[in-house]
Formats: sequence, C-alpha cells, structure tokens
Amino acid sequence: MGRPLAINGDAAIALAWKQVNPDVVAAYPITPQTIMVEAFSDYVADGQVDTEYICAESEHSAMSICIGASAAGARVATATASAGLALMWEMLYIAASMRTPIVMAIANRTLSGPINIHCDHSDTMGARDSGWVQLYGENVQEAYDNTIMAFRIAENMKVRLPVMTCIDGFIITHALERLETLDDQVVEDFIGLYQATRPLLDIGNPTTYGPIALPDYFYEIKYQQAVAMGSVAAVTKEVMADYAKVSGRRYKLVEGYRTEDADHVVVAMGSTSGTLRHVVDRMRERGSKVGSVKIRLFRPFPSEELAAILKGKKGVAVMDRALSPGTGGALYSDVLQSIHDIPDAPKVTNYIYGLGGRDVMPEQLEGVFEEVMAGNGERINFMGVRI
Amino acid sequence: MGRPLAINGDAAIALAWKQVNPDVVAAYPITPQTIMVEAFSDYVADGQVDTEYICAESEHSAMSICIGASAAGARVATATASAGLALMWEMLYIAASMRTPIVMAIANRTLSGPINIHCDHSDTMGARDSGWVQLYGENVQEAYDNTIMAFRIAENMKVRLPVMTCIDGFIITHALERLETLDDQVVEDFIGLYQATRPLLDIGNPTTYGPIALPDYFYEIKYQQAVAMGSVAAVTKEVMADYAKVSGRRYKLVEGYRTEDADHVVVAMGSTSGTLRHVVDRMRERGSKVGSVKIRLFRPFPSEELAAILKGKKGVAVMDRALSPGTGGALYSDVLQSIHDIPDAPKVTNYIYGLGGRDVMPEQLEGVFEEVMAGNGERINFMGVRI
Amino acid sequence: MATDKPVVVATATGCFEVATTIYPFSSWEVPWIHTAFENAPATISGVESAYKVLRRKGLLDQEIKFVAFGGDGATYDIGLQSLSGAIERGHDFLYVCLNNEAYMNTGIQRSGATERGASTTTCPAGTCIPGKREFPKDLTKIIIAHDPPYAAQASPHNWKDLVTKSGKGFDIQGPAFINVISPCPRGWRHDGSLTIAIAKLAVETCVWPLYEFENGTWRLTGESLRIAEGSREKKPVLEWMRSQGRFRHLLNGEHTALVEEIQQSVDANWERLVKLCRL
Amino acid sequence: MATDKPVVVATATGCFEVATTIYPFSSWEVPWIHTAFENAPATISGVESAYKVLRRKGLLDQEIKFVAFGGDGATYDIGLQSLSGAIERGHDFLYVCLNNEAYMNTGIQRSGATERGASTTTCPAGTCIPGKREFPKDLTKIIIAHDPPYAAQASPHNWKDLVTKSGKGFDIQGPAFINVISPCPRGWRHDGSLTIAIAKLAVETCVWPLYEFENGTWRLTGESLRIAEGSREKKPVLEWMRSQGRFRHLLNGEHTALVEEIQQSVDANWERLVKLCRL
Amino acid sequence: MANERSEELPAGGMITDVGNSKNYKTGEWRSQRPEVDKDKCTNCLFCWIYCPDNSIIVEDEKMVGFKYSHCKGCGICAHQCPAKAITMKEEGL
Amino acid sequence: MANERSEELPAGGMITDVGNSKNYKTGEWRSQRPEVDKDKCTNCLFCWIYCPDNSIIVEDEKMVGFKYSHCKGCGICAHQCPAKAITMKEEGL
Amino acid sequence: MSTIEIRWHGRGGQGVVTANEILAGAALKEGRYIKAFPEFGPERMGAPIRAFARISDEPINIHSQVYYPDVVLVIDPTLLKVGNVVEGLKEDGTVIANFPEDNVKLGEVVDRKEKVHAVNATRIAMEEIGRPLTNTAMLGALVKVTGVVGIESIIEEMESKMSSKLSEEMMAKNLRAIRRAYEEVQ
Amino acid sequence: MSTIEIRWHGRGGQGVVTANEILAGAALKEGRYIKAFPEFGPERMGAPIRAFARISDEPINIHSQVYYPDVVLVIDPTLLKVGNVVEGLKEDGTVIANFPEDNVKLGEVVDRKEKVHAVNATRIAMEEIGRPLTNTAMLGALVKVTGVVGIESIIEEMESKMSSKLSEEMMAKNLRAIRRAYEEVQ
Ligand SMILES: Cc1ncc(C[n+]2csc(CCOP(=O)(O)OP(=O)(O)O)c2C)c(N)n1
Ligand SMILES: Cc1ncc(C[n+]2csc(CCOP(=O)(O)OP(=O)(O)O)c2C)c(N)n1
Ligand code: SF4
Ligand code: SF4
Ligand code: SF4
Ligand code: SF4
Repeated sequence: MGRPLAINGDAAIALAWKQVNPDVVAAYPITPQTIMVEAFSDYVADGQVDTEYICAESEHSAMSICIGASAAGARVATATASAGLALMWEMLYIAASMRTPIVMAIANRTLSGPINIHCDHSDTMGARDSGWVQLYGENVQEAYDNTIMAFRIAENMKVRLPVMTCIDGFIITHALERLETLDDQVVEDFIGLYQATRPLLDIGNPTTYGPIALPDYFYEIKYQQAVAMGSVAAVTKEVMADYAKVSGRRYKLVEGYRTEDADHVVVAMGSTSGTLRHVVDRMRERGSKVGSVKIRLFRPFPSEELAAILKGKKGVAVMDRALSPGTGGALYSDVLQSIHDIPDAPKVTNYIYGLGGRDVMPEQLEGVFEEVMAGNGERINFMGVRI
Repeated sequence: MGRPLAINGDAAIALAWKQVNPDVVAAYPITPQTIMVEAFSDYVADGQVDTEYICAESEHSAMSICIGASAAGARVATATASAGLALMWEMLYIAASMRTPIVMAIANRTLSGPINIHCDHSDTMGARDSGWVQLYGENVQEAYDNTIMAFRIAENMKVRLPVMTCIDGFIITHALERLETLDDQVVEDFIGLYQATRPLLDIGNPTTYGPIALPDYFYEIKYQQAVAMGSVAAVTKEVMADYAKVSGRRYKLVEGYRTEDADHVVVAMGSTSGTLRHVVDRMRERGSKVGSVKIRLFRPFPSEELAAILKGKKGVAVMDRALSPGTGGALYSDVLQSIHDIPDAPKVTNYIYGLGGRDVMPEQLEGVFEEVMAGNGERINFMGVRI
Repeated sequence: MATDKPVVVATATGCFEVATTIYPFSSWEVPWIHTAFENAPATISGVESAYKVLRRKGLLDQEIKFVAFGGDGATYDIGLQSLSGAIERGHDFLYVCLNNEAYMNTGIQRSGATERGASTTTCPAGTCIPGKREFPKDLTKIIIAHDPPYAAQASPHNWKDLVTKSGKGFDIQGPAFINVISPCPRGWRHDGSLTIAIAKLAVETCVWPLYEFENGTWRLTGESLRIAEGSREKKPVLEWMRSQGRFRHLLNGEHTALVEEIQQSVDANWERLVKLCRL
Repeated sequence: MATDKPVVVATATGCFEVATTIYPFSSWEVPWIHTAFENAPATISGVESAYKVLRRKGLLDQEIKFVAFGGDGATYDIGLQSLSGAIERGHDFLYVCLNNEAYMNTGIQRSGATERGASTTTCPAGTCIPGKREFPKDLTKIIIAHDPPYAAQASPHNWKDLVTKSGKGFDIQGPAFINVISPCPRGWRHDGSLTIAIAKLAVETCVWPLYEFENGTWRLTGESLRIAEGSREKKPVLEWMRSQGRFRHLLNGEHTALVEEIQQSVDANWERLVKLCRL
Repeated sequence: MANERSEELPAGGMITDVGNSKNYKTGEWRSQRPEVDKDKCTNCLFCWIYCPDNSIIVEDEKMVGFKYSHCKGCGICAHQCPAKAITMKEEGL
Repeated sequence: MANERSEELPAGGMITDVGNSKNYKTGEWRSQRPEVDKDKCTNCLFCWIYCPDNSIIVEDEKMVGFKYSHCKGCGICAHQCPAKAITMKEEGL
Repeated sequence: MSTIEIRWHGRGGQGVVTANEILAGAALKEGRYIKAFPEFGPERMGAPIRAFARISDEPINIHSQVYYPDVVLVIDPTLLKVGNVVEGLKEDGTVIANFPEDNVKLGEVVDRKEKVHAVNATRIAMEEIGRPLTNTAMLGALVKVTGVVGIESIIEEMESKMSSKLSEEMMAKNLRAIRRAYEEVQ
Repeated sequence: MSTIEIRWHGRGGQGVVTANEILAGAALKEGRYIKAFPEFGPERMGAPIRAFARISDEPINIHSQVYYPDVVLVIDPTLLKVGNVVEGLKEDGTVIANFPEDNVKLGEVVDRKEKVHAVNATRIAMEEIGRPLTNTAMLGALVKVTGVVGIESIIEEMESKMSSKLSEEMMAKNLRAIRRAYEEVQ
C-alpha cells in the first residue's frame, strides 16, 4: 500500500483512473470536474497510461463516444457535472439500455439557472431514472475507492450497467484530504481484464446494436434492465467485501452511525453525511439518542437495508440536496418507499438544503435533529435559506 | 361554441394554438408530435396566425429560442416528445428558473433505448424536477382544453412558470375523437393579452437576464420557484373554474371516479385513466366496490387533494407508465408522499405498465383491482410484460 | 461497399436506420450500431478510438474500416456539430450523408438541406408563403472548410463515380465525407421508378454538382466535369422543379421571380465552384 | 458599440459572461441575456423573432440591433450547431466570437480553436505528447461556407478595423459574424500588458489574417492587406511562438519539424486566402 | 412472432443473429411485380446496381430474375433498364 | 451584502438595477497602479480604447486620469501608450 | 352501452386509416362519440395493417385497441390468407370482406357461418375508379350491412373531408364506388 | 478532539490556496488527518479570498467551512481594514497577521488583546524574494506561533510539492522567507 497522499477529490479520481488504465476516456471540461480531466491529461501526455483520451466537442458527444467505444469492446471512463450531465441526458438512458458498462465520475454541481458552479445534487438526482447505478462518496478516500469498485460492479456479467460515482463539487473535488492509495498491481488485479460481450469489433460475429423495438418487444428489453438493477445490491456487497480484503476498508450500501439505540435519525448522502456524524457525536455527548444514516448506493435504492435501520425509530428526517419544485426530495421519496411496507414505520420529514453550494453548518443540522425530536417540522422543510 | 370536430390530439392542440395565436413558436419535429407542428405550419403558410414560426435545427435550440423569445416579451408555445425533450433537458431547468411562461405540448413517447416511437411517460417523468408545471390530458378534448388553460396558468403573475401539457403518444395524438371547440373570440378573451415583466425588448428599462449567482444568492432565487409552485394549485383551480364558465367543462386537479364509497382504488394518468373508468364501471356492475383516480396536475403534485380521496381506503394501486430502474415509479412516490402524514393511510402498491407502447387491456386492469382486493401484489409489480 | 476490408457501420436515426433494423430483424451482415439521431459521428469516433487502443495493445490484429451514415437532418442540422468535432479530432472514418433534402422518417419536414421554394410539411406552400424561404446550407462546402483529407458530392445515378469516391473515402487516412443526393418519391412527390432519373437531373441542372476535394484540391467529376468542359449541356433548373410535386406551386406563373432567383443562385454557386476547381 | 441604435445582447457562458454579471451586480447597461453555454445564437434568434413579431403587430416601434457573444469554446465546439442553424434561418444579428483559443473560464482546456502544438490543461505538453496534435478548425471559413451576408476576422490591436467591421455587421440585413482573436495572459502565458502587442503579432505572422467576406466577396484588410501587397513584412511564426509560454516546449530544439509543419500550414492557409481574395 | 420472454432475449436489444431480415418477407407488401424479358436483357446489371432491396438475382454475372420474397415492387429496375427488358405487372391475388 | 430575503429579490434572478457593478469596487483588488505623466501624454486616447475595465477618464477628448475605483492594474494602458506616458507603480498599503 | 367496435384489415397505402376516419367523421355528424385509430407502427407500403373504430352514443372512455370487435372489415382479399382476421371477433360478430366470390365461400375461408358478407370491392373499384383502391367502397358495404351510420352521412363526410384532396372527378368516382358497394354487398 | 481549525485571509493571486495546501501536506507528513480548501467562488486577481484548514489526529468528518477558527492568518495587511477578519474567532483564538508594526498596534486594529502576533511578512518577502509574495513567509510565522506542525515538515513539503514549479533559486528564497518569518514573528 502506498504512502498516504494529500490530494483533492478530483485528483484522487484521476489517480484511480490511472491505475485502472481504461482503454478510452472521452470527456468535456466543466467545473468542478476539470481537475480530473486535467490531471488525467498529464498522465496521457507523459505516457503513463495506454488510454485513448478524447476531448469531445460537447458532453452529448462525449457520452456518445463512450457508448460507441464501450459497444466496440473497450473499457471506458468519463466524468462530468451539472450542465454537462444535462446535455448528455438523452444518451444516459441509451448507455444504460444498451448495457454499456461505462464508469462516470460526477462532481455534483447544481443545474442552472441561475448558473452557479457549486454543489448540490440536482444534476444526478435528475438522472435517477436513467438506469445508471449511482454511488455517492463522502470524502476524497471514498471518491477513490468508489471509482475502483465501480468498474467491478459495472462490468459484472449480471449487471452490465453504467455506473456514476458522485462526489460533492468543490467540497470534495477541490478539498485536500488524506488519501490511502492501493498499489497499481493491486488495482489491476482487483478489477481484472475487461471481457466485452459481443463487441462490435468482433468482425467474425457481427452484432447489430441499437435497432428499433416496437411495442411487441420494447417492454421485454426494458425489463431486462430492471432485472439487472435487481442484482446490483448483491454484486456490490460482494465487490465491497473483496475490496475490504485488499484495502482494509469495509463499506456498506447504507451505513448507519450510532443508529442501533437511536430514537431519532437523519439520513443524508455525500459530504453532509460526515458533518452529520460530527453532529451526532456532539449531541450524543449531550445525551441525545440520535444517529445518522449515509446512503452510499442510491441507484438501485437499497430499500431493505435502509428499512432494517429505520424500523421502530421515533422520528426520521431526510436531507435532500436538490429541489423537485412541486413535491418532496428524491431521497425522501425513496425512503418513504422503503418503509411503506414495514409494520413499525417512523414518521419521516424532509429537509431541502445546501442548494447552489449554500454551506451546511453543524448548528443547522443540530436544529434538524431538534425539530425531529420535538416532532415538529413540516413534511417538507427548507434549511438555510433566507425566506 | 363551434360544431364538434372529428380530430386527433395533435391537430386539436394545433387548433388551440391557432386560437391562442402565440407570438413565437419554435419547434423541431419528432414523432408523435409532428402533426402538431405540421398542422400549425399550415396555419402559418396560410396567414391564419401572426406567429413567427421557427424551425430550429435541434430541440436544444428550439427551447433556447423559446426562452429568448419569452424573455424578450413574446407569448411562446412549442411541442416535443421523447428524445426531443431529452435533448432540451438542460434548457428545461433554465426556462423554469428564468420564469419564462412557455407552454409546451408533449406527445408522450418512451425514451430510447431501444428506440421506439410509442407511448410511455418516461420522457416527462424524467423532467419532473425541472420546475415545469405538468398537466396530463386523457383524451383529445382534454388535449385541447389543457392547452388553452395552460397559457392562463403559466402567465399568472403568481406563477410565471412554464407549463407542459402532456398527452399519450399515438393513443391520443393520432386517434380521431370528438372535440367540442370554443369560438376564437372566446379563447382570445379567456387568455387575455400577454403582459411581459421587464422584457428584454424594453430598451428603456434594461434588464440583465441570467447572471451567475454564487452560494450567497442562489438558494434564495431557487426558493422563489418553490413559492411559485406553491401557488399553482390555487391558480389552476381558479383557471379551471373560469374555463368551466366558458366551456361548460369542469375540471379538477385530481379526479376521483366512484371513489366515495370505494374500498379499493387505482390511480393513473393519461389515457389509462379512461380505460380505468371503463373497468370500474364493469366491476361495479359485478358488485365490486372499486374506484379510480385520475391525476391531471402532476407538477406541482396535488397531495392534499389526493390524500382526501385516498384516506381510509382499504387498498390502493398506482399505475406508472415509466420505469425508474432500481426503485418504484414516480407517481407512486408522490402518492406515498401525499398520504404519509394522514392517519388513515391505505397500503399502496405500484404497477409499472405500458412501456414502449405496450397496449393496456381492460382485463389487465381488472387483474390489478383483483390483486389489490386480495391484498396481493408485491410493492412493485410489472404488468403486461413477458417475464 | 467500396472496400474489401471488414467494415463497421454506425447509422443515425432516420429512414435508413428504421428500414434496416426492426427488432428482432436486422438487414446488416456487418457490425452495426445506432445510438441516436444527432451523434453518428461521435458514436463512430468512439468505435474507432476503441479500435486504435485495442490495436495498440495487440488485442486486435485485423485492419477495419469505419463508416457512418446519416440523413440530411442528421447531418446538416442536428448532427452537424458532432460531425464537425469528429473531423477536427481527425478520426479515421468515412461519413456518408444520404441527402433527401428533408426529414423523411418523420414525414417530410423541412431541413437545412431543403431547397428554397420546396414545400414540406413544416414549410408548406400556403396562400401566404410559397414553400421554404431560405436557401439550403451548402454542407459539402462547410465540411471542406474543415480541410479534411477527402470530401465529395455524389449521386446514385452515377454509381461508378459514387463507388470511386467511396473507395477513396475508405482508403484515405483520416476523416472523409461524401454527400449523396437521395431522391425520395414520397417527399419530393415523384414516381418511385423515377428516383434515379431525378438524381441525374439534379446533376445536369447543376443543382447538385459532382465534385471532390482531395488533399486541398477541388475537382469536378462525372457529368459536372463535362458540363464545365462544355461537352454537355447545363439544363435549366425549371426542368428540375417540374419533375417534382414539391415545387408544383411555383409553376403556376405567380412565382416566376422566385424561380428566377433560384436559377441565379444555382448559377452563382456553380460558377464559384468551377472557379475553385480551377484554382 | 459600433452602432447608434439600441442593442440587445446575448452572451454564452464563459469568461466574458462571468466577468460581467455576478449576482446581484451587472456591468451591462443595455438589455442582456445569458441562458447557457452552447446556445447564444439560438437565444438571440428567439429575441430577434420576438422583435419581428412585436414590430409586425405594432407593439414596438423602435429599431433594435441584436448581438451575441461567445468564446471559442462556445463557438467552434459546443455551440457551432446553434450558430449554423441561426445563420441558415437568416436571423438578423451579429455574432462575435471572442477567440482566446481555449476554454479559459474553466481553466485553459483545449478547444477546436487551440493551435497545433499549444499546451493546454487537456493537451498538456508532456514527455510523450508535445501539446495539441490537431490543427485548429478554421471557423471563419466554415461560417463563410454558409454564405452569410457578412463575416470577418478582426483583432483588438487594430481597433479601427474592428469597429468598421462591427459597424458593417450591425448594419447589414441578416446574420453577420466576426471572429476576434483575444489573447489571454493566463492561458497563453504572457505578460498581461502585452495582450495587444501579441494580438498584433498574430496578424503580422499571418496566424490570424484580417479579412472580410461581404456579399460573396473576400477582402483582406489592415496589416494583412499590406502584407499581401508586399508593403509590410510577413513575420515568421516562430516569433509568435516565442511570445507565449504555451509554445515554450516546442522551442527546445527537439521539435523543429513540428514548428516547420506549423509554419507551412500557416503559409498554405495564407496563400489560399490571398487567392480567394483575388477571385 | 413476438412471444419470447424477456430473459430469452439477448441483453440490451442486441441482434446477434444478423442479416436475419432476410427471413422477413417484405415481398408480401408488393402491389406490382417486375418481370424480365430475357430476350431483350443485355445483362448490363444496371438493375442489380439500382435495386434498393437487393432483389435482383445474379448468377455468373448474369441477371437471372427477381427475389420475389423481398422485391417491394418499386419499379426502379424497370425504369433504369437501358434495354427496357423489365416491365411492371399488377400483382395478382 | 447578501442578506436580502428570497421574496425581496426580483423573480428569476433578473437584475433590474443594471450597470450596478459600478458599485462593485474592483479597484480594491489592484496590486499595481497606473500613473500618467501628462507632460508626455499626447491625448491619443489609445489607453482609453484598450483599457479592458473602462477605467481611463476622458474629458473634452482629453485623457485626464484613472478611475482607481475600478482599474485592476493590468498595465495594458502603460504598454500601449505610444508616448510611454503611463507607468505602473507598486500599490502602497 | 351502445358501443360498436370495428376492426379494419388492409395494407399500408390502401387507405385504411382514411376510410376509418371517414367512418368516424360520419358518425360524429350523426351526433355520436367516436374513437378511430390505426394500430401503431412504422407505416410501410404494402405491409399488413389494422385500424380500429369505436362508435357510441355516449362518451368513450376506453383507449385500448379493439380486441373483441363487433365487425371485422377486410379490404384486401389477400389478407384473408395471412394471419387470422377473425381473431377475437365476437361470437355474433360480423365479417365483411372484399372477396370475389359468394358469402358461403367467404364463410369457409374465415371459418364462420353467420354474418359473413362478401363484396367484390376490387372489381367495383377497378370499374368505377380505375385503380384497385377499395377503401371507400368498403365503407358502402359496411354501412349497408351494419347500419352503424347512414350512407348519406358517409357521403357528406367524404365530401367535406376529402374535397380538398380529391379532384371533383375522383370524388364522384369514389362516391359511385361507395354506392355500388352499398348495393352489391351480399 | 485534537482538531485545530485555521482560516486564511488573502487576495486572489497571493497564493493563499497553495500555502494552505502546503500546511496540510506538512501535517499529513506528520501522520495527521487534514482537510484544506478555499472558500469557493470565481477566482479573481486581487479580490479578497479566504481559505480553511483542519488538522487533526483523527479522521475528519466535518466538511463545513470553518466558522469558529482557532487561528486566523492574514497575509495581506490591507485586509485588516476590509471586513472583519476575526469574525467567529474563538475566545481564546490566535491572530497572526502580516503587519508592519507591533503586536499592540495589531491588537488595536483587530480589537483583541491576547494571542495577537504581527510579522512584517511584506518586508521579509521583498527582501528575500524580491516581490511582495507573503504566503510562504506566513507559514513560518504560523508554525512558530501555534506549533501545529514542525517547521521542518513545512520545508520538506515545500520541497516535495513545489520543486517542479519553482526554480532552485526561488525555492531557496522562499525557504529563507519561511525561516525568517519563523524567527521574526512577534
Ligand atoms: C433528438 C431527436 N429529435 C428528433 C428525432 C425524430 N427524428 C427521427 S428521424 C428524424 C428525421 C430524419 O431526417 P433525416 O436525417 O433527413 O433522414 P431521413 O429520414 O430523411 O433519411 C427525426 C426528426 C429524434 N429521433 N431525436
Ligand atoms: C454544457 C456545458 N458544458 C460545459 C460547461 C462549462 N464551461 C463553462 S464556460 C466553459 C469554457 C468557455 O470557453 P470559451 O467559450 O472558449 O470562452 P472563454 O471562457 O475562453 O472566454 C466551459 C467548458 C458549461 N457551462 N456547460
Ligand atoms: S438492367 Fe435490364 S438489360 Fe441490364 S441486366 Fe437488368 S434486365 Fe438486363
Ligand atoms: S421492383 Fe424495385 S425492389 Fe423489385 S427488383 Fe425492381 S428495383 Fe428491386
Ligand atoms: S495612450 Fe498615452 S499618450 Fe495616448 S492618451 Fe493615453 S496616456 Fe496619453
Ligand atoms: S492598468 Fe489596466 S485597468 Fe487600469 S487603467 Fe490601465 S488598462 Fe485600465
């Protein structure tokens, strides 16, 4: 295992790519993803990877290139954020339904407008129906670890789906943290050789990719995606177990923190999960029986795992870093779905927060806990906005 | 009031546009929306409207043109479907956050892949966070009526948000039905003159549209959208009441059918709502106490209205004509949010159906009722697919 | 196919794609991919890049050629940028535009390639507006302005010329482009059996000159060369318009000025082209 | 502004946009709109269309001019199609490309306008690859291939030329295009005070000739005209490269062949341009 | 047709059995059929080049007839044949 | 700054009080300041044309000084001045 | 409910969709509610296609395709050999087909005894219109057999809907075809 | 928890972010956990900016900006007049500023009595480096006053992180500036 590095989230992902050495990377720059493609460009210019690195003329083309390359038989990675993800939105669904196991890093940034380069989750929340697996990392270490695990998950024969690994823009992409790395050889062995299925470049076994499917077949083909998604949780657990062996770091799909004996729990994704643990510790010191939950795998949503944690709690709040104007947050919806069936379901409220990079203060999260403990709070609440 | 016409859904919308006589229409053709733009092109070529009609070179540009025109001070309409909506996805959020009251007709069609020109709701479901108001029409009459009402809703000073009016591709867009029309003058009076706020073309009062907003202001500006959405339900009710006066047709945000005394209820949107009523009648004849609910306003989601209907029911099923791989349907989520707080909440199951134009047979819907009545059915079910 | 090497094909959404692959059937006996409407150049860029790296890594030893097809909508309008980007990056592929001068797959809507005056479903000839008001984009020239190693215009009626050009397009290293006029009976409103004859007329009237641009040099070919040399007559555009229903409304005597304007524009473009070929 | 009529401005995302409007501040005293990165031409198309219809309806009586600004990323790459479409449709507006030859707003990434050999953060000069491998797109030529009523290249150092061209761009009916070279100290790695001097050098070396295309005719202007006439010396490209850090890695003697290739390409383009202006 | 279950189909809508549209008999859609008069035919193969459906049968570089299973009856071959050797006939019942 | 409440702001992020960036004093960011020697100055106004921040003050077609509240100290004016009338000085505390 | 459901069988390009819409338009003229639509798919010249109509005195809620038609209408006799045109036809449903022989023969082909009606629409069309366009003629046969709408409504709708598309001469020919089929259907 | 939170005040282009990262890198070298990041916004030459560092013996969970710093570090004396640099500073927090006068005077400017440390970093930078680049010198002052990391770790990190960016001569000058500020901070 290498020496720990002081490195930011973007550079950590570029480093993971370097170790994975993908066949093709096609991308378009956008803040706060740029450090990834820039750092990776340095590896390319210095011949440290074999990758064919393509600067596309737009994100729509970047994703189209990735799909073409993946169908052709290459291992493919890319990265984007915000407007970039928005511009390739059409192609996201196509990548997933063509079953191209592309791995894409997302530096979460809010969607315009107003235009703003900072973090919220509106970009990836908007892609939650696209059929991509979504993993969220809390910090630089997880940015790196998720990237490496993502290739194994995406390429698993039961899955064969593209994977997004998301980290909070600036908060993680541009922050220097301590990173424990794996040796190059360990990464190489962990991900293994890429085996394409019926690649286009297999001239001897010509394959037709992307025909039109009319009502007589469409649903059957689409349903395969539901089945593939159905196997992601189990595959991811396997991959995480293997990863623990080589890294010593053991991850779960959903991670409860001091939840066993907690009465009140707050659920979040991304960097806020860390701040939440800090707050839980502070409040525990003061005797409050609180806990927190971090969602690492957001698509497919690990309903059972979450329900097992939330069962019997007195009150739960869900933090959504994105607004769906006219209804509650996306994470909130999935939490409600997860507990709808269980007998001892808690009451759950929703907090929209941190839009456009509005910083999250520990005091505010304490406030959320306090509202949950008091049984106050509307069904949908807005945290930290000057109303 | 004009004589009833035999007309399809697309042509009915083009007719409504003709009566509204928007200043600018910019669009790009895509099946099954094409009849709208074609029929409207005929009105333009024959000088029956004053509209500046623009054939954009892509949907991304079409929506950008609409935004520019709306900001400039024009009343604007457009239409698209599927891949077209996907390609303008980035601009949807911008249209909403810039508060441009564009009215867009959607001929619901599934998103690729596989590519398929037929109906499901994956396109508009994927845009449900974009900040657009979404109205769903069941048939040709509603396609027409919703289009006219949409201008009033969009342009209301409390709202000032873009509105999508959605109808099922082919099933409604390409089906001839009976349409009762309003006289041109009635439409003109109903929608009134368009009053722009600080339009770009007001040279004397120059305005800056679309600045960058950093974390210090972004959230406040975004929150205004939540507030505007918050006023949509009331405004829409008002508009519907006014519309009833001129048309005799009285609409609601959410329409229950034989739900008062029903034990079991199925919820749906679009053309399936009609087939459901047919099924409810059939089952009522056989003595089953069943009812159905049609969601007309999907964004903002009319939670209170729906909760009032579902309260105390023994079982509810929600029909989603779109798949969010890895979780339940979008409509299902919103139904769960709506009833989460009410004391007497029913158990709700979810049925994914009709993807890629798979036809919906009354027998299948009876099957859903039967499962609900028997308390069977998984949380998420797939109807009509060959598994 | 004008190459004996194995070929991988990408196709944009459009008539050609829909007509050849309706699940579970496929007419393609070579590897083929369709992803969307506006991105065939990007898709083939990805395939070609995979090829380059797999060759470099020694995982593939066959030489393969790459070709992408798109209609005029896919090429002149919604996919222009994708094509421009792929050319700028220098991928090694042949792009063939099947130009039927409108969006045919969706029912004859106007495209950037539709000719001035033509009636389509989104620029119909009405009582106030006589068909399309704008002149078409000259896409071949736009592509040539990218300075690719090879670009050409061709027509199916002169298939030898077309095959020669395709051969060059395949052989040359780097991006190559061929714009093929593709008459469409339904869209242009002519009898289906006249398809080839009408393509020929496009060339004979200089509405669609045959030429190529190879490593910086312009050259007329086929009938166009003979017209420029004077060994063949240049037919009036009116003949072209008369052959197709989409121009019918222009022929009632009310629009002679417009017809004249169109003839002038065809003449001016032709003269410019002849000059470029003499440079 | 080179017009005395009221002007409405659209700007693409990029340095110019970010530098002038950070909420709640705006430097613009005329109506101004920004919607996204790749669509300033479409946005201004919409504004201009609204203008046309409101004038037609008698709701507006003032004559207004429309201008859109975009960086080279916004114009050569991601927004090319939007521009091409707006030109094809014939909207009445002036488009100005502020070409600093890379994506500066996001930190100096390669664009289609970046010169061969230049080092950027996505085509860095490394031990294996000496900066950008492809020649830049010749966007002005691509736009001219659309046959707009007016198109030109300009440079800020010759502001009279720039103002004259802008004036023409505003006055002419229909779409006009001006491509302005815009040296960027941070991206090109030169001292900020040399900005104007370096722009001049671009013209003097014929890396960036000044010319215009007006109603079908090509014409050299400013220093470029004088170079073509022989009354002014054409400087070697090496001088251009020496003035900026982004080419530094080419000057260590290892890359003379590449430098020579770049000089040849500049020469060839210059000669072609001179010929076109003589047509 | 169209009765395979989801899990029986290759993933992602791939068609692995390519060129199978040969099995899709578009000839059924024809309303006019081409017929050749081999006495007039010069075997120039123009019909073969121009046929959009690949429905001219060529053996030993000679035109020998039509693949009626696929020929859609468009009439291009008849129009292009320089020898006027092909005529289009109304398709019988 | 940045304390207005959501409802106090114009809708949609519009800025209605345009040209207000004049109130945003970018001059504070300067580390070098231009100074002019009017004895050398020929009032050719090149500095005015080239200044990217509109910070040259011109009165009666004469160059009279700098708007230090906005001048960012880029030095272009000094470099462009044909009379070498402008020099850049280290900004004091 | 007094809803009648009709299914057409024809080929792409034979005008099934148009005829179906004329039927619906005629019904509307009589004050009825309607729903008329083709089976959706890419339109290909010559490929077998189907179209559906519902006609009712009350608003029509159901939007599904017609699976259990009251009437099956076959406008191209070659389709009687391809696929099963009477699939789902109600027990007491009616078959009307363009068929050159008699009802008994037709009954054998479609394996139905009752309510089977042949009309030689191809001959009528060839004789009246000069081309084998049988769609309009079949409307005549349909209204005669079922009475779902009156023949005058059909003719009125033909005239208002098609007059901009057909020459006067063509219109007259088509109307003759309709009337003849009305008379000749067995 | 042994976490120290530091807030930098400087201007765009003065190297605050780099210096903050060197600090974090040095702490990492000593086996600590770190989190270093600027206040995010568009980077504009000369505009006031802030940067934050957390250094801890244990993994750092909190990702918020630093609102209640232990140490405030002002690298440009002009900023002492603009805005409130001690905002949120803990009661017993430390101020270290580039300031040409003494601690008492500085204390008056920032309105704090204790733990106020001036260092004339501008002079040091001008004399050692020849340009008013005070970011590195301020690192010397910081580690002297707080002992958060050893000066040798700072120097090691400078050398490993910056050697590809600085000439040997520049490196030596910067190291001298660090050492001098370490000595001279009051
Ligand atoms: C983003 C997007 N917009 C619109 C469509 C609908 N569409 C599919 S094919 C087509 C037209 C194709 O025209 P062209 O490229 O000229 O090819 P042709 O069909 O004429 O051969 C259109 C508009 C689509 N598939 N995707
Ligand atoms: C769809 C999309 N992709 C990427 C970006 C990120 N982005 C904003 S500005 C910019 C570069 C601008 O470059 P250019 O157009 O050359 O203008 P400059 O900043 O150099 O003036 C990029 C990549 C974006 N805003 N939207
Ligand atoms: S085109 Fe005519 S002559 Fe030539 S091979 Fe065909 S049938 Fe024979
Ligand atoms: S009629 Fe058409 S499809 Fe048939 S053989 Fe001739 S050219 Fe081919
Ligand atoms: S450029 Fe120099 S000489 Fe000219 S006006 Fe400015 S200061 Fe005076
Ligand atoms: S230094 Fe720069 S900003 Fe200041 S006046 Fe001179 S040119 Fe303008």
